Amino acid sequence: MGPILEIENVSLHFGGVKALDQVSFSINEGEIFSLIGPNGAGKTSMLNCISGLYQPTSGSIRYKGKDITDMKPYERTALGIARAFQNIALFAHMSVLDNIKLGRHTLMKSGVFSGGIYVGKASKEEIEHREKVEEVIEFLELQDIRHKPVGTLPYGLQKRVEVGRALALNPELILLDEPMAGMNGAEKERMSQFILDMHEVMKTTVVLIEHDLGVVMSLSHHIAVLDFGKRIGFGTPKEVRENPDVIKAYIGEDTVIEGGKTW
Amino acid sequence: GQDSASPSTSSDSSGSDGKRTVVVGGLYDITGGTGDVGTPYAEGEKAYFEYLEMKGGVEGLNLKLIGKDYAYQIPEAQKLYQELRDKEKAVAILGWGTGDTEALRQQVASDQLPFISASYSENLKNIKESPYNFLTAASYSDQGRAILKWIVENHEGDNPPTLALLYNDTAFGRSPIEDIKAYAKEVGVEVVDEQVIDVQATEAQSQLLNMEKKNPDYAIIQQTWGATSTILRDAKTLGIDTQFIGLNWAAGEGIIDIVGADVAEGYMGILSHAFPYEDMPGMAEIKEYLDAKGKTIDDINQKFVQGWVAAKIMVEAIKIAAEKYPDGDLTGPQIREGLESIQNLDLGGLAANVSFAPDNHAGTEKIRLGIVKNGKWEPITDYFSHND
Amino acid sequence: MLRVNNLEAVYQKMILALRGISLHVKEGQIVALLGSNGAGKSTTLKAISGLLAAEDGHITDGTIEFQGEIINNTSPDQLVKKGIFLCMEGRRIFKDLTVEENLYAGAYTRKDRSAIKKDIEKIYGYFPKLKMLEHRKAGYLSGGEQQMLAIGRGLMAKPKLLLLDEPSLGIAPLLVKEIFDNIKKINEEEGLTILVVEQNANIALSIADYGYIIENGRVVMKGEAAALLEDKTISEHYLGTGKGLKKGGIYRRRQRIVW
Amino acid sequence: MRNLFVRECGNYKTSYKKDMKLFGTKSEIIKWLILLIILLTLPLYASNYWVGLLTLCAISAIGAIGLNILTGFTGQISIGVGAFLGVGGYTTAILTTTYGLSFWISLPLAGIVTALVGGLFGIPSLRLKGLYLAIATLAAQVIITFIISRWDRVTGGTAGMVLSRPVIGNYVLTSNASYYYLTIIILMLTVLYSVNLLRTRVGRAFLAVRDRDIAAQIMGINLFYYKVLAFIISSFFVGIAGALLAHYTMIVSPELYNIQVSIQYLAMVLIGGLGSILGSILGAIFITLLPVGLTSVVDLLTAYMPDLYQLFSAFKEFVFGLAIILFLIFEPGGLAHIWQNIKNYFRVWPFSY
Amino acid sequence: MFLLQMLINGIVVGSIYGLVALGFVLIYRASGALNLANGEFVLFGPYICLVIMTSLNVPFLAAFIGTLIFSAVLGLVVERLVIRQLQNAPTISVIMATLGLSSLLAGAVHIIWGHSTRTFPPVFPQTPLNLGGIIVTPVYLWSFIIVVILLIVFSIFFKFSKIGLAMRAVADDRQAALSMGMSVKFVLAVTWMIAAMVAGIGGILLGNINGVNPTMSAIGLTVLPVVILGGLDSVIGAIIGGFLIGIIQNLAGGYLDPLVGGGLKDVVPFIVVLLILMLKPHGLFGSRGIERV
Ligand SMILES: Nc1ncnc2c1ncn2[C@@H]1O[C@H](COP(=O)(O)OP(=O)(O)OP(=O)(O)O)[C@@H](O)[C@H]1O
Ligand SMILES: Nc1ncnc2c1ncn2[C@@H]1O[C@H](COP(=O)(O)OP(=O)(O)OP(=O)(O)O)[C@@H](O)[C@H]1O
Ligand SMILES: [Mg+2]
Ligand SMILES: [Mg+2]
Repeated sequence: MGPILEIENVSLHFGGVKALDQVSFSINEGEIFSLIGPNGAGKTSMLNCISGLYQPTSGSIRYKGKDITDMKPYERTALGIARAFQNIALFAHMSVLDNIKLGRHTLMKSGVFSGGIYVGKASKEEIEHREKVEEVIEFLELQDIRHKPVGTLPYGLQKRVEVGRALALNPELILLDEPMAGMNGAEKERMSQFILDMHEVMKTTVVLIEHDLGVVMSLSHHIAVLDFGKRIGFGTPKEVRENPDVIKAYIGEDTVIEGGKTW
Repeated sequence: GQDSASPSTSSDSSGSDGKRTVVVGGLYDITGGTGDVGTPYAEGEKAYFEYLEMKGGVEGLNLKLIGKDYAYQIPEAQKLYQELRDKEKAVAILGWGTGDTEALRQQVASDQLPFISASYSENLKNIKESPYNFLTAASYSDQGRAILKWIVENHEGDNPPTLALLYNDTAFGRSPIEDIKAYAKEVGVEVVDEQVIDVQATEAQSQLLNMEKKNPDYAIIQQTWGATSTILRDAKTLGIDTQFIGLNWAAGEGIIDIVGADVAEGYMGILSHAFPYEDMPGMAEIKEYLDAKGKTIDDINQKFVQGWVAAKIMVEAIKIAAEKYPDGDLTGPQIREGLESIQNLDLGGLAANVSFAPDNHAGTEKIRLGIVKNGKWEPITDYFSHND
Repeated sequence: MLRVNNLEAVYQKMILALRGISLHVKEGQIVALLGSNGAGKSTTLKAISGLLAAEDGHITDGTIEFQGEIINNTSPDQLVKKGIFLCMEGRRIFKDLTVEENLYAGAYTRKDRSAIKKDIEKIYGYFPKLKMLEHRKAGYLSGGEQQMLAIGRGLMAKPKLLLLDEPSLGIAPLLVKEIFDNIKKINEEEGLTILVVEQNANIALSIADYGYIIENGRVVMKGEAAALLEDKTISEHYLGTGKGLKKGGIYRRRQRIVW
Repeated sequence: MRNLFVRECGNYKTSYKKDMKLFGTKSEIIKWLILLIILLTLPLYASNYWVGLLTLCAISAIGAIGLNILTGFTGQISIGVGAFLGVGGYTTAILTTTYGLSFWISLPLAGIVTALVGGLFGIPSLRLKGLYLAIATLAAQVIITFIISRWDRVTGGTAGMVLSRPVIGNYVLTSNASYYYLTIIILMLTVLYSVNLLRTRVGRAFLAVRDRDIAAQIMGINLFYYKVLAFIISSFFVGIAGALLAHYTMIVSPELYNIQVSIQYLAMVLIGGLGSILGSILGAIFITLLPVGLTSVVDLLTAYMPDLYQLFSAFKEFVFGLAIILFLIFEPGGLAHIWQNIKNYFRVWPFSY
Repeated sequence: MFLLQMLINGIVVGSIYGLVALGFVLIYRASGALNLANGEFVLFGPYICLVIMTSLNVPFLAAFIGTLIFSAVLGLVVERLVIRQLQNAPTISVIMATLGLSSLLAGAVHIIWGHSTRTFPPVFPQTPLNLGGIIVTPVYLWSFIIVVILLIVFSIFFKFSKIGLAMRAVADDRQAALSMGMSVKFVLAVTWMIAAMVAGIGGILLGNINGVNPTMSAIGLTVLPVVILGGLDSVIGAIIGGFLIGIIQNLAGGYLDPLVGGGLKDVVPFIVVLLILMLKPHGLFGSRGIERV
């Protein structure tokens, strides 16, 4: 399968800070792709460029062959790019159900008139999409908490709801920024399974940022490594693991990499 | 539902003493933007009703004034008006400002409640549009015309007199402007400048500097005390020698208090009503009332007199109506008839005598002009009008 | 030094988050607090540092004793003065303040103003990245950089008891190791007592003297750190062997039909 | 989100359709029917005065719902409602008086014109947020009233314009009762519309924009569109309220629409409960009737101590402020929350502890 | 000359705006809220000053200091009884509470001092100063001097004091500030005290210009354009914003009013502010809200 996303010479500067410096890589359709690197390397910034929150200083981003560099964030969402954030960005006062329903915003149609009148079109649509939302809820095993306001949930569950919200979009490309931060081994395994399911069952392309190398190595097909905004490594897990630059900057000489046990 | 348009009072409003109850509603500004003058005015109105009661009341009537503070918030005035009309069963209203009087004009017409307010807007003279509004003093336009007449008669110098108009951007402020300009043209006074100065202004230098460029001989001020004081003080600061003349709300004791005798010296103004310290026959009643209350004329001011006079005129009308219609409850239209039959009511010099007629709701066109001398207002004319 | 007895806490008068937790932290120790999501770890730390009220939470039963004194109802600022400092979950750095100002904020209750400057340099020594970002507004830092700042801020306070809530969150592996090494060093050199909440049980237990595991607001297991590390149920649950799930280097997909 | 009609209890729903119904249970339907009957028969037993007051409450409620859509649901504070009421009022005044249009046509037009003006002043929301936006709406207030008072030829300037009551066939809605019916029906339509809107796609987007605009963008929500849309919908209702008010009081003048009015409306939604339709209604009633209640107290006191009238009037202002503060301190969730608590209390009543 | 006079007028008038705006900025910095009762705080100052002057028969300066003390107490009481109770409430509730407060304080002023205008005995020299053809009233000159002094004092204060840092931290994240050992109560109390004092000073100056009367509190709303022009959280912004609005008003009054028939003085600031905000959404000196994901 060909590339779904092509990053070409993307740079991003904030004043004097070069958060990204001439970064290029491409992501194949249907794969699990990981982005790793030390803190402040520019991983989140890269996701922000892909989802349109930041405008690259130079370079271009192509999605399915189409240049999306200048598109607005919501336009990219409509193309099927979804995202879960590093710092949880849920709507704290809304229920889990409503949060996930929001993910379906672009797929729904009701507007000012039909929504206000409700009977007829809008209600049919609400019910239809409610079914889809329930599927996501079931997939991520969130049944018990569907009516709870997300603000009161523990950190780990909130992370899961966020993934759910992104999934509800029926995305072709899903960007996950440290979805397993703050989880223990068992929980990480569960999240890994969800990601695998996304990949295998839903055929979604997954871009993953994660510091747990065990998880990264066992999940990903390809990995890009950033440091100080520059791409210092790229390839399969094996290639990356053996790349001396990567070892020096990120992995460390004597690190044992094993599922959930990275130290 | 009931017919809200009927202002008639409920059937058994006459008390056990066989007297007919007549409720007059009052709308006051006590805590609002014009509270400084609204409070003594309201006191004057209430005082007159108390005075009446002291003197044994009106034969066969149980007269009551029920007044409420609307804080110069017009929506609030509308609410209170409904309350007066529906709950208190008022058959006539003593109102206050221009904004609320205008806002209620249509309503009082359809409710048929006679309405006397402290606003002397020329609009209210129009019987067709405002069939239930009455003016107890010369309208702002007539005040302006009278000033113009005085200017024409007293102007010294070779060139024709020039005039500026200073007002604020409210219904009150703008009310007389067009009329004054029209009349000025008629009598040959040139209006060389107009300046809008906000009611709350604490400085008006740009406006006064602009005015100074035109160097008018006179400037008419249609403002309340605050902005008037600002104008006088800044004019003094800038050394402007135009003769300022205020309409009735821009005159009064407050100005002198605020800017000080020094700055106020020489300022002229319309005296629509008498000052308590003036020796007028009409003051006797007020003094009697104050004595009974253990107060003196130092406790009241011109606005008190103004309120007193408004109440007195309303009561006069009620008396006439009560005589003419001895049976049943008094209604708004009957009181209107009463008002319309008032002829040359002598107010003992507290204000110009008033007369109304079915085709004339402007009680008078007469005013006096006064000037500040040694920290005190002194009349320089007797009651006169531009028609004299 | 710190003794928590049978602590119960509720949020919004109805959500019972702690159901009788008891802990004991001895002077000079590092104690690890483990447990899955929603177990009540953060709530325990918030209760100790008096910050529950800010989230509409209350202690309903039990006591917290610090150096022999009951501190249940002491206000947070008093507690900091007494020497208890919490590095809150989720970084909570001051976005609009610069990195340096954030560090100064950490030293807010300290009296020895002259030593502060020196200590800031020391923090920069631990986290060279922060030195580079000294005058940047903290809100613009990356997730991991913010986490470093949060820890640095905690050290600036020079507390007697430092409470750390998931210090490794979002930190790159090399640095995690460094941070924990540093924590151990500070503990040993300066005798700082530390109560640390971690998801990365391995690393937490490796530096800790003692560990507690809580679930559903209760302590379900406790013991010497070394012993816990060896415990089988623990490694299955909290360390995540990953072994049973692996299949050819890739996690086995759950066997269930979806969509 | 506090929702007017959704009752969160443990009853088991068999389908999503049922789960999403406005009036779930039979007893709920009966309850709402009773309320409806009470509202519709009110003029039969309430005094004329009260019918008048309730009309004002209903008009304010329409405006407050409008403002709540903007402020409560979308998180954009507006201090310009007063002026938008004015736009509605003046539009209908001009259309009916100058152009002789029927009230029934001019009413929706007033809403539409206000919506457009509101949308225009919503454009700064592209860049402004929070209090900066709030003060920008204050600018709308100042600019609009300035234009109204200066556009003499069309608006009659500071003197204002006179309107008449609406007519159905040959029947003029002069009486308080007839006008009450008009406003209460429009209020009901407003409530129904907004409750529905807010529980569907657009409403969720509004909430998302309010809570976290960046995340909302990533959910595919066009921030600018929804922010301006909120201004438009909100202003539409405010415009309708303005038009209703204008025909009720039969006059429009610039002084009627000052900043105090804006602030009062803000008070309504805050006291009532941000983001609650029911709250908007309760808030409108509270802010409209509190001064009335206080006036009665003042009247009562004055009857005994007539000389202290001035003092009592000032006291009214004092107590008004105090009431608001006490409210916020003891019930930050607003009236809607109190209502919820009362309901909860009675639902489990025999068994409550 | 005309232009110069307008400019100078703008600056001196603007200095009072700046002073009142400063009150807003202080509260905003510590709590992120707009203090809608600021106008009433302004109102209390001159009344108290007058009471002290007339009842105790002390010179102006003593009364001035007495007023500052009273204002501080007022600020403290307000913080204690109202703001502190809302510690965990959303900002908008705090704003609403200040609105209630404004009504309450206005009511109190009406109850205590009635409605009539009171005037100060001449404190500042009455004769206008003539600075080479430009005429300035001494009161305004004084307010200009005071504003400049306050500007310097506050800049130093925020730069170097711990409280200054704590204030910003508290506004940023209250819970985190608590965890630093900052007493939110103390910080808020100090802020409200200072804000009330600043407002009191502004009020006394205003009172010396045109007497005191309850309508004076309107200045609270009048200066809102100033506050956002400068930036809600910027001390220097408040003051420069004050000057700018003063100048804009006077220039509009001087040059545009004659063209449109007047009345622009109060509208133009809003139009200008609206335009500037479109370019600088956080005012000229306000700090940009940071939003990272
Ligand atoms: N809006 C911004 N303004 C200024 N600097 C920024 C901004 N966004 C990011 N940066 C800087 O860019 C660099 C890269 O940040 P980014 O968030 O992409 O890192 P990251 O790789 O995601 O790190 P982490 O693993 O810690 O989350 C950091 O040094 C950060 O301070
Ligand atoms: N502010 C709050 N309001 C209501 N409930 C809360 C609040 N904070 C936490 N809770 C609840 O209290 C329980 C314990 O939460 P706590 O945050 O202490 O868990 P934790 O062990 O720290 O989890 P994690 O590892 O995800 O951080 C959870 O069930 C959570 O839903
Ligand atoms: Mg990141
Ligand atoms: Mg936690």
